[in-house]
Amino acid sequence: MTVATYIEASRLALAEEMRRDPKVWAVGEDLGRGGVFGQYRGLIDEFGPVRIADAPISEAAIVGAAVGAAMMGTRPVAEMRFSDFALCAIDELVNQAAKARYMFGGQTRVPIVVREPIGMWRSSAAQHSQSLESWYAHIPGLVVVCPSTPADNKGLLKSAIRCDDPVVYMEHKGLWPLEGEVPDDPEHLVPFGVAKTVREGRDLTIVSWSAQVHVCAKAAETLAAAGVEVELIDLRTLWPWDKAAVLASVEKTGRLLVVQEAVSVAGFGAEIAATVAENLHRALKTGVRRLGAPRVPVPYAPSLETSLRVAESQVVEAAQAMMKT
Amino acid sequence: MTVATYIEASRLALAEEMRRDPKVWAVGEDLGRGGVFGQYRGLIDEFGPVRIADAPISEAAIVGAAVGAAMMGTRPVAEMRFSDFALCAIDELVNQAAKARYMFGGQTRVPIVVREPIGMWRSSAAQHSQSLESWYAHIPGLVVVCPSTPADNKGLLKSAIRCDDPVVYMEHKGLWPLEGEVPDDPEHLVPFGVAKTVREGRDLTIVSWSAQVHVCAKAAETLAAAGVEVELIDLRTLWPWDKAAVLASVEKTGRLLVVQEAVSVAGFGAEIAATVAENLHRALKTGVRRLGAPRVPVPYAPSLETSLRVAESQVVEAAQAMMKT
Amino acid sequence: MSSRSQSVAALGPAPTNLDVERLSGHHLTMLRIRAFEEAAIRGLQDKVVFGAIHPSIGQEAVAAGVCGHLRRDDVLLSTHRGHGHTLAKGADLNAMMRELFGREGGTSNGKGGSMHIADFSVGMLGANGVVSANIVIAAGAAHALKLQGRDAIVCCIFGDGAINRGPFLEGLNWAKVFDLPVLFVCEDNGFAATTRTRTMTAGEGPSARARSLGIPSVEIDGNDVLAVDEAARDLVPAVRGGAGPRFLHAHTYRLTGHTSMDAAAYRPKEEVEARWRLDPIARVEELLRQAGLSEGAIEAQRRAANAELERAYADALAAPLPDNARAFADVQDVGDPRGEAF
Amino acid sequence: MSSRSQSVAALGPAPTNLDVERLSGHHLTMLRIRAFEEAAIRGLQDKVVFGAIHPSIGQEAVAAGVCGHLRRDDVLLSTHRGHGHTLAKGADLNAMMRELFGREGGTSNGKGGSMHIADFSVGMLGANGVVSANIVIAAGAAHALKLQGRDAIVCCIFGDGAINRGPFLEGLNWAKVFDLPVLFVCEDNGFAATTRTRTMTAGEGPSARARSLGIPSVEIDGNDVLAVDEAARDLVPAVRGGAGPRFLHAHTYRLTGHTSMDAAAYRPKEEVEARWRLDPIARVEELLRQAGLSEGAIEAQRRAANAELERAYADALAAPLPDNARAFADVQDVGDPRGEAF
Ligand SMILES: Cc1ncc(C[n+]2csc(CCOP(=O)(O)OP(=O)(O)O)c2C)c(N)n1
Ligand SMILES: Cc1ncc(C[n+]2csc(CCOP(=O)(O)OP(=O)(O)O)c2C)c(N)n1
Ligand SMILES: [Mg+2]
Ligand SMILES: [Mg+2]
Repeated sequence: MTVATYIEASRLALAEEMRRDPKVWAVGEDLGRGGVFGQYRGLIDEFGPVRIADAPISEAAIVGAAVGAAMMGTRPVAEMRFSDFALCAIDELVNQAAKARYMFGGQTRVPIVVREPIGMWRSSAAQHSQSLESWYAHIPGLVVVCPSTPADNKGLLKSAIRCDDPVVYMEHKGLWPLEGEVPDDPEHLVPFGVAKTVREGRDLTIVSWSAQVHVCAKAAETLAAAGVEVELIDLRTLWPWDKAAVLASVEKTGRLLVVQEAVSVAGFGAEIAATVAENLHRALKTGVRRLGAPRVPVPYAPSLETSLRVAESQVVEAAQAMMKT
Repeated sequence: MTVATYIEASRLALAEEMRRDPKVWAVGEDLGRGGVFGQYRGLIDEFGPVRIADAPISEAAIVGAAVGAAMMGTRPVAEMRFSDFALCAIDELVNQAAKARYMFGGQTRVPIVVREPIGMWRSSAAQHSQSLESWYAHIPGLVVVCPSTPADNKGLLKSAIRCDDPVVYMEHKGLWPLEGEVPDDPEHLVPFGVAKTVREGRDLTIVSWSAQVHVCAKAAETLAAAGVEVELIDLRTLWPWDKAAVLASVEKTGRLLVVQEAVSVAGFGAEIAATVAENLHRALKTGVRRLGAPRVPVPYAPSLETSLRVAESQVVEAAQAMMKT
Repeated sequence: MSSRSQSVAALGPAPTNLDVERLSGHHLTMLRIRAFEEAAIRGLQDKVVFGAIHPSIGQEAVAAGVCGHLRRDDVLLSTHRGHGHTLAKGADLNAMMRELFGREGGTSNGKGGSMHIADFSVGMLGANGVVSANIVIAAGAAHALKLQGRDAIVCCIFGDGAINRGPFLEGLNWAKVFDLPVLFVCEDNGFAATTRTRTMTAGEGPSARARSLGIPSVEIDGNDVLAVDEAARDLVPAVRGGAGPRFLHAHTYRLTGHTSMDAAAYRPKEEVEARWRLDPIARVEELLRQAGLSEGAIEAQRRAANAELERAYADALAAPLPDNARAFADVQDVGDPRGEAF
Repeated sequence: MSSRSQSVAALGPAPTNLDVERLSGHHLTMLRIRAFEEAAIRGLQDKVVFGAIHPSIGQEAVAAGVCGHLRRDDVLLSTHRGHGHTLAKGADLNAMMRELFGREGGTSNGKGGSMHIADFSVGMLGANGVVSANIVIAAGAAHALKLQGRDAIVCCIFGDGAINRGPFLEGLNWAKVFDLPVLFVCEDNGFAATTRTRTMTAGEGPSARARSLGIPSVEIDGNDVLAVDEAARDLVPAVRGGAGPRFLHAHTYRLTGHTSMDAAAYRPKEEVEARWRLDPIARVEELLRQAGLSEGAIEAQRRAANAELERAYADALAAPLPDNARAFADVQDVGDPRGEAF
């Protein structure tokens, strides 16, 4: 175990995979200088500018070229800088990468990792703050990953790079400095579709992912002090998602609260809430509930930005309200 | 009343609005020859090539230019041909059109209509068959319209053109030849956010939209013969969506089945099912249910394509199963 | 084959020392493409082929001339109008026909159809339903070849309408910046669906744009298979030799409608008649005659191509439908594709 | 203002018959921009400005020279580095500063911030957080002007990095095909964030690409406000007169990092030092001196600009935070933005 930040963990993961497999390379704007957040810092010294490749400001070409390079047997990691800019490469990601294996009848695979940092962060405003994970979860052929800790960011990025299908890898910008223990074993992978039970509890199940997991963990502490035992589940990957773990937990607690940073309307929380409602109607002691952002773009002013975030207090209130019914 | 097809209805709507308001114009590939499906046939004769404008194969520019032209006081209708090609203009639609009014603090409006024909249709395969309405419903700032009849296609397209905000207008390719009565009154508009109760019933509420409404209507007949009275609701618009009508109906029937053509995972059906489960837990006699496409790209072979469609028989079975519980 | 392609415009003297064998090879390839397109159209009429068919009738010389210089391990990317390119790259004609019929044994077992025709076993990485999308994918395929130090090259064929979409700029810029082995081929048939491309294209067009990106371009008569063959004979080795990306701008004409359902009423009959007189197949046959090939030998090739297609059509018709399980196969390794659906 | 901008490279003889008044006007505009950027950076350090600030320090001559020829009813679209352009177009400096502070009374009442600075009341249709996205929007704005038969024009400013994204091709093609009144201005500072743009740009660059699309281009020293002024003096009336789109390629240099947080360690100290000697403000001051303006008069302009910014800073600091209700305002006319959230 080493203590590392969320951002260092991703750097370690990429470096280990590039050492292990010469087919792995990364491409994106400014990677030679470490990338916009420093996720690639130093890697060019070890791997050189051919495998840590700068790119022009050409998101469609970054993803499109990654698709072609993957079909030809390499394993590109395509950096999008902010998930918002991936919207400049949606045809390449959704019409090409996600469908190639299927529409060509299994003749090819597209093992790419598209890194899309998400989330509200330091007043970045409407075009640098989105969390569109539900979009990708809706697209057949895509894997969707949303790590919440340094250990998961290492283990999941390694799994993503080893995955033979396209992976949309969504790190949360607000978590870059988060520190935590990270396994040293280069063969330690975190599998897709296996949720992590952050905390066990009998009263109410909270399902979350990415940065909101930490807000929920704090809320769970507060609730425990008030005698409400929360079972907190971190999905870690949205496709595949650990339906079995969520259903088992709600079967036990009889209550489901889904907490997401994304816009709640048609967000992935709806999928979880709907699935639970479909399968566990009898077991539910009260209606499922979702917390998420209102359906508004992200404003710049910190005071306004904050007002869109699901706060610990909202989670606590929602949970307590659910316990009353 | 005139009898018109779904496609003619849209042509009538556009022509009426262009006569009424000189600020309205349409732009897209091949519009001068009627557009790929003939939705614009003949309009160039009345309005000329400046207002029924051909475009290069430049989806990003078609939507991007529409945004700029709308900010300057015109009302463009931007034709995407197949909704799949709108994926080449997602930055323009989602980062620009949807957010401009908000991020500029109300200094501007973006009154554009982006026409995106959706749906599985005649073995068009993976890149010409998608239904991504749930994506747009998730994006603050966008209106999402999915008409199912000629009358609605006329009344809703007219409302879309008169709307001061960006509208994603999703006609279903499979419905082009559908005939029906269409109001002649050029002031007859169909408002957004008002669902249509296609059929009243006390036993079970089916919520659907677009082409699947017709499958559900047939299923409702079959079910009626078997003594199950279905209340069928056609949402018509997904944002805003008529939550009140759906909740009122389910409060009465105690059962909700959502039927969509789109991929069920993270589809808009999840939003409806989750909302009902959140608000009507006590009133529900059985768990909510969704029917939709499996999470696979759309295959070419008719036999395979058909296997992804929600069939009348599936709706009937699902409804009967729900009646048993 | 249309009888109209019999009357051919005067072509002037035949080039001396023609490689008759090579030319006959191109002739056969072009005949096979023509016959394939005609069979596909017939299949659609017979309701055994589905979706849209974009015939390359009249454009066969580009496919034959360019692909004639590609190795099996070279890579090809094509468009919605990709049957000809795919055949010329060496794909199995029967498997292609089965694909159009949506049958088991199709190149993609019926999951892709005409617009996604592909045969990775011969380096044909797919037609594409999205105009211009193949250009950035091609750049990436070439990027991989360079990373792997292989001497194979990528050939990316697209239409004149594709040069107005962003990926054209991004893909060519990428290929040049990374100095990649790609031969870009713009098959300029003058139309983008029902639109005359030049009316929607600023500046001098494909070659000028390529040159502005530092990519040399050669402009040729794409209906003259000899001209295409000669251009490719220079370009393919240059690209393979490390000269970086090259651009070939081939002028041709789409003798049918945009799709087989398009009557193409937007162009005057006379224009089409005149173009039929420049039918590349008629022209190559004229050259073969001038080179001394007998009418019988030419006719024999026609018969061979048509017979092959008759067999392919019958084979496809008899082929089984894909097992329904295929609808859920090859989506991805993880996650249940049935999701929440059933 | 940085003292380094005092030592200025020799410029040779001053042009004869300088319009001193006009030049002083540019000088003041450039000083106001410089002072605004410095105040913005200070605000970020003081934690009263948020997000990222992309200063245009060193590029002020382009903004002043180009916008000096635009009418109030002309339309401007800019980039993430848009403060200078917005000021030069005539936006209210106090409202702009309040916007950066995220306060009530900001150009967008604090909802946009630096990267979405806009003032529609003076035809400034917005900075943009997405590189190159403003180019297609600009084409559309010009399309509307043409439909409306107005004689206003659109000016679209973007960086050298923007020419590698698809919308550059699609937007310029569109403007030329529809013969629209747009002046495209490429502000070429040699960098795209930490990357030397030329390393990622194929061919000869912005002008060559514009010309390949049939759009004439003029290439100038963008740090010489006289050169910019003269170029715009010719181009703006031409575009307004119906000549169609025009392209201005202005060479300049970003004297700060990409953002105010970027130390720009990726470029040698000497390079930056040398560039400071070409500081456009120092150069315009040198011209003014040569034209006989007194040191006092020059200093007075500096003081005026700095004093204005001191006031604006204080005003913004004192301004109220936006009412929380604003978070839910101006989303769209229909639907409850609270959706299912609360
Ligand atoms: C991005 C995109 N826009 C529009 C279409 C619809 N479409 C299919 S083919 C075609 C014309 C293409 O013209 P060109 O590139 O010249 O190829 P050609 O058909 O002439 O071979 C169009 C507009 C598409 N497939 N993809
Ligand atoms: C589509 C997109 N990709 C990447 C970015 C991140 N980014 C912001 S500014 C910038 C550099 C832009 O360079 P240039 O266009 O030359 O403008 P400059 O910053 O030099 O003024 C980059 C890469 C972005 N904003 N949008
Ligand atoms: Mg063409
Ligand atoms: Mg720059």
